[in-house]
Amino acid sequence: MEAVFYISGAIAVLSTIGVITRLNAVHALLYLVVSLIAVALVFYSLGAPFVAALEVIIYAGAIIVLFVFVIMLLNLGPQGSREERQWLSLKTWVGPAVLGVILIAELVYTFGLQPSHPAGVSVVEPQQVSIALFGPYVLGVEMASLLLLAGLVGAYHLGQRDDFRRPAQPEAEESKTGTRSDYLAHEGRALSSSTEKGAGSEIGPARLKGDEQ
Amino acid sequence: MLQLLWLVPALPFAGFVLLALSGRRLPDRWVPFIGVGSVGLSLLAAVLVATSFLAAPPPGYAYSQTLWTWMSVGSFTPGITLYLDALSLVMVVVVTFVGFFIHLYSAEFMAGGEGYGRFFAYMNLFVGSMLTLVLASNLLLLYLGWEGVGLCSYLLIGFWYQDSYNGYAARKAFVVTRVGDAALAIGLFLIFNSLGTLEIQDLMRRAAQQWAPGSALALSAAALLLVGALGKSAQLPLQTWLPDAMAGPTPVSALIHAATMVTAGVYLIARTNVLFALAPAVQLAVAVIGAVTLLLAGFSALTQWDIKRVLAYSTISQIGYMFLALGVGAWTAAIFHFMTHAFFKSLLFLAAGVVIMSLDEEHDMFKMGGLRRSLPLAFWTFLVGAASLSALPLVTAGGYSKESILYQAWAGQAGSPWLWAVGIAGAFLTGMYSFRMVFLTFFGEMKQQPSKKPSIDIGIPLVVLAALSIAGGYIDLPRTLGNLPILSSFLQNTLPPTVIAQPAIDTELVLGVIAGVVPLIGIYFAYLLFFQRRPAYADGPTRVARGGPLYRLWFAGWGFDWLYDRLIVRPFVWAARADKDDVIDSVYDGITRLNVVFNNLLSGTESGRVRWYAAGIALGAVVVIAIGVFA
Amino acid sequence: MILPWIVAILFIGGVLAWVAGRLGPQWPRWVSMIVLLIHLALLVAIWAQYFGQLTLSSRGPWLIEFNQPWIPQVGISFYLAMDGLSLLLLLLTNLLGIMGVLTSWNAIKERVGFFHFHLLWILSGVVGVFLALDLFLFYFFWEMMLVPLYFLIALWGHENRIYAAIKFFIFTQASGLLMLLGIIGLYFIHGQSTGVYTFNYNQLLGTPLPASTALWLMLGFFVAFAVKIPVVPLHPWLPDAHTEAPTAGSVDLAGLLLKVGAYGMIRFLVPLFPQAAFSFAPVAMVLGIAGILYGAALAFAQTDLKRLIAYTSISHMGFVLLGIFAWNELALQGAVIIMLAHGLSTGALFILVGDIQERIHTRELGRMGGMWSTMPGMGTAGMFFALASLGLPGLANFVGEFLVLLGVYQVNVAAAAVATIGFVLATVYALWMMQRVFFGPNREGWKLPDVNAREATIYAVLMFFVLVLGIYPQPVLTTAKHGLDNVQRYVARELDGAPPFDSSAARLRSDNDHANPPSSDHRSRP
Amino acid sequence: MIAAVPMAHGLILAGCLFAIGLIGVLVRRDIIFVLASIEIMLNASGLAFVVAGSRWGQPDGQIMFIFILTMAATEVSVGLALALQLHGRLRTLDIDAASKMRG
Repeated sequence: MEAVFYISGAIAVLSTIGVITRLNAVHALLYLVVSLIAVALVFYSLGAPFVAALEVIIYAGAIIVLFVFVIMLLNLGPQGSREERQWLSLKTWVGPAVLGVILIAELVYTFGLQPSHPAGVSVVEPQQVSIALFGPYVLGVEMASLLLLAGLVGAYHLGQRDDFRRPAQPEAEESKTGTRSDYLAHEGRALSSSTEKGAGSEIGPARLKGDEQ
Repeated sequence: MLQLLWLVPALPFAGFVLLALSGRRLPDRWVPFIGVGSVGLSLLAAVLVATSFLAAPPPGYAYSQTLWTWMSVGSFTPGITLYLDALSLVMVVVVTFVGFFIHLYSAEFMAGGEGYGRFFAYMNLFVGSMLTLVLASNLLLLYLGWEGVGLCSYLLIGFWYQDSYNGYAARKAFVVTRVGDAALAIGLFLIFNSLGTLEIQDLMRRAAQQWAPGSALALSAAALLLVGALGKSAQLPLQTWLPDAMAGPTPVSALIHAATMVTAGVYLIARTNVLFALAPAVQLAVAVIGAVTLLLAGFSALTQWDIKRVLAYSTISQIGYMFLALGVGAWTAAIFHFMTHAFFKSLLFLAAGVVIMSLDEEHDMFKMGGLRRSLPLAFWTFLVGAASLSALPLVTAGGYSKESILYQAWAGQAGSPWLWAVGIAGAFLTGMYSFRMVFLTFFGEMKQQPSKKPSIDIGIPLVVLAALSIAGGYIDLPRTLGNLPILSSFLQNTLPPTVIAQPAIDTELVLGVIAGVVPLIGIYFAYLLFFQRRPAYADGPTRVARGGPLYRLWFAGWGFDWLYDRLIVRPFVWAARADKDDVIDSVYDGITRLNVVFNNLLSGTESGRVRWYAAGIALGAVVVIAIGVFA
Repeated sequence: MILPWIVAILFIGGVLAWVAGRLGPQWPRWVSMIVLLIHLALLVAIWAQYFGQLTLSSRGPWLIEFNQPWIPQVGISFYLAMDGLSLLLLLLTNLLGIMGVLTSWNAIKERVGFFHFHLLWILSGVVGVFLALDLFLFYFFWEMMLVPLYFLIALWGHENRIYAAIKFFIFTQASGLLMLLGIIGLYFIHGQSTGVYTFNYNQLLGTPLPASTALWLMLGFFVAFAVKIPVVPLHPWLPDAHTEAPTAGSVDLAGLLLKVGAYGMIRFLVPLFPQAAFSFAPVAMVLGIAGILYGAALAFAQTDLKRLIAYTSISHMGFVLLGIFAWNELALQGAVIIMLAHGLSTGALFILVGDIQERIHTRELGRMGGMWSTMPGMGTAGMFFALASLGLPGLANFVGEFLVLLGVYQVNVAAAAVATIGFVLATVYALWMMQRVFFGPNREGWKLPDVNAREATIYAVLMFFVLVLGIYPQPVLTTAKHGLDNVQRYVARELDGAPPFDSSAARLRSDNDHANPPSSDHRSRP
Repeated sequence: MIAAVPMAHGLILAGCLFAIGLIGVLVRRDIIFVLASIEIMLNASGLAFVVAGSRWGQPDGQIMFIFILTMAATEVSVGLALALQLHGRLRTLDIDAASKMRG
């Protein structure tokens, strides 16, 4: 059983490295799925079958699919990865990599301090998990449901794609198809006009704000 | 009648209050009635009190009247108490007498000018303060009078306030005297701290018991009182303000800067004579300062072209004689000289005032001349005054008082031939500059035609003071000339008698003769230099410009003004102006600017990029773990 | 029961004035005037009633007490008490309050109600500070008087009022927090050592404190009071606050807020930490002298008239600091007299500057000069108060300064000698001010209306009080003696081993033990 | 099927995955990759919980994993919705483009 743990662990590490190094988003996601399945195997090897199943079903199944769905929605096409290439020069890797290595070294050092106790000795049956889940943690479950509801509403609202589904519609001042700089300029104009308006409307005692240097 | 004592200072104060409150509403016609009247009534009250005092002298030859307790805090309970004894009686009578005549004179002299009421208000306040000073029974009340007269001298010097030079002269006078007053105040603290009281009579008794002669306390107390006296009586080194004080109207110079205020220092030393007797070193210092001052002032007087500045330096010189007398322990002689000086010096000032008024405010003697016939009254009274100033023997009052000082400077127990020699040199100089003044203004050809003639109001004071300048000396004839020491015997009830080392009649005679002859030599020199050889210069300033360096040094009052300006005034003004915006304030501004700099630095880290923040968090995590694990 | 009313009247008066502001500009002025007059009547009634009791040696420490538990769990009580010292300062508060209202009668035109609301709340805060004997209540009033003054300066001030208001607020607030630390520190130490957790002044008095903590707590208090006095290094807020405040504001600022610092030192700082205060005394005296000389030198250098007068009050209050830390009867009485005299004379000078500014709309000394010819009335008033501020004998300031220096001389000769130089410097700046404003040629050709009836009454009243305090200060001295005696008794009790130079306090304690008959040497009063 | 793997190894594995996810977040500028890396980090922390739970043989670790799972799910949904908005407004997926909120 330890072999399963170590092999799937190694696979998980390699595939996650693959995820962050791929230029193409879909390739990265596929690597991610491999990594999640490897982690599920690790769970299984540690005697947590229920969680392993969950990992595969929800994590790999639902979340990654969601990713793919969004990528499809954005239909970036090849020009996406071309952008990636000029962003990912070797130079950008150095800083975070050093940080990551230091972090790993620290964790390894800390975990190596105490005499480590064997894990995964006993299998935790899904039944035990579900009893605990709806026993002392019932409040947690309710909270999780609330969280999901919030996520649902949030995603639904933010997902409204009304403004860019109708590109041809001439908005009064909103220049939809302008480049990023137009947008900033437009934003800038809106922002400054509001401050003049703000100063104009003498709400507080005129002398307090009026000639404050 | 002694109960009327409180009226003497109260009347002038009442006059001041009346004039101050009425302000401009009172027509000018009525102002002199209040102004002169109040001092006149005060004189009347003083005479009444004096006669009843002399007729039936109260026990202990002193009368004390308490009006109310000024303040009582623990053991410090000074009261507003008036103390009348022989010394203060003489002072009161002289002050009120001379004050009255000067007020009479200025009623006409100042008429028509702007601020007529204000002038008399200040003059009355001055007389009131001077009388408080003289009648004070404790040093704190004396200090009140002391500062009061200083204030009035400031107000009156700066009377014509439109000209900012007058303001400068007034400020200079008040600040320099204030330096002396600060020293006097410290003296008061010392005396109260060690003797427990400020009542003059009590503190003198306790000082005699508790302080050993020459002890540190006695020396420092006497020294502080001396510095106070120097400030007020314009002696070295605090004499620079008096010549500039001539910027005030002439009656002011006559009353304040000749007769009364400047002698306040003499009165203080005479009043607290026990303290000075307990500190022989300081008493010697008084004599030496007096001697040096009379010499320096004599030389300076020789070179002035402004008639009033000559008289100012001459006042400094004559007070130098009084200090010399006090220094050698000739207390009564000093007071006698104060009295005669009050008469002839105020006479000289008033006569000079007439000359100035009639020549349309002309002060420069070199521009005057030949006024003998056109201003006869002024000429004769001026001549009498000058004679008395230069101490002509036998005839003038000044002669008797100065002769007694010179004799006691030689023969006195604390006196020495050196002091006498300086005194004689001073007498020579006095003779010279006083008659230089007479010859320049009244003799030679007339350069300006006098426009106004003095009226009766001005005439009376001149004549009365002239009479007193002559007759004033007869009340204290020395042994060699009639032996009639009325004044000194009267004063001996308060002031200790002068100790004569070896009283020998012949030395007194010889000294008397020398003291009589020397001024005549001085006058002869003046005759040679200023009568026969008419000065070629059109006006004073060119005479000074052409004079030698010594001449210019003397003209500038031996350079004290220049020295103080460089030493104290300029550094202080520069330092204050440099620090105008308060360097400590800039420290706090610095802190706020530092704040803004940090703000800019930190706001730079807010780059708005998510990955920058994530990197920050990661770095933080790494550091925390490192600390947690390794530290 | 009267004490809470004394605080509440002004409090409610403020609200009334604000409400009255709706009706018209005249109303708030009359409302605040009436409220202040009632307040004055109350105080005078108290003084008359208790004056006889002041001199009795068997008098209790407080004239009137009012103690009501407020938050018992924490030991905070609404504890007000009045003794001679606070009675005098209350009278000064009231008088300057009335002067403030009178002087801004038609100077303040817009939002008059709101102005008087702030004015009266400042006064009620100050009155509260002078009466509060519960440290928490003291701090409450301390903060309460701060905020309205900030708004007074910020809303009705002159050119760069915002800067001045904020600077004033930060200085006072920061130092106030230090005092709060001191209070809380004392509270807990007292609680631990005696088990009783209370802010009551009487109980906190005897707290045994280790020397170092006592010093730190005392420094907390000292900084707060030093900022208010102001002591030299902490003074920069004063000139700005004064120059920018409206006349009534600067009259109250100069007259009252500066006194709160000095009162705090006399009432709280030295009695609560006697040992620490005396070990700190030499430093405080040096700061006092520095204040006197530095304030005077800077006053001379200013070109803005109001700023000049602001620096003079730094110089005057240097004497007060000197007097407090000399801590013998003479110096303390002198400090109290200077507090009153400074309130009156400097308050009057500020009113004068306000009136001049109303006429010529500037405070620049360069543009003034020769104003005596057009305004002799104003000139005489200016001369009178300039002479008072330079310490002319016969006027109030001299009595105070002389007593302080007399007291300080007994403790430290050098300090008294150097401080006396302050007399000379005071003369320099006072006469310099007179020369630049009233004397000299009338270069700008000012043709100005002289003092009108309202201004004349203000000056006349203030002149009367300065003169009476200068010539016959005895009633004030006896009242102050009542307050100072019990403060000195507290300190003496704690310093049984009285340090050498505090002889007078120890001697005082021995006086009061055997009840001395009313001292016989009181001369017969006319 | 007792694996008897020492807990430390499990935790080290979780640590490595976490660090790699962190590097991903810091390096990649495309919002999709950032979200993916965040998913990796969440998964790694879940792993750590499960390892701990299995070490004590208690179900708590797994319950925590379930909670992490739900949180990750909602987070992704909201994250991706934001990505869509970002793409709509700024016509790009570069996360640095949205740096309007700066000092």
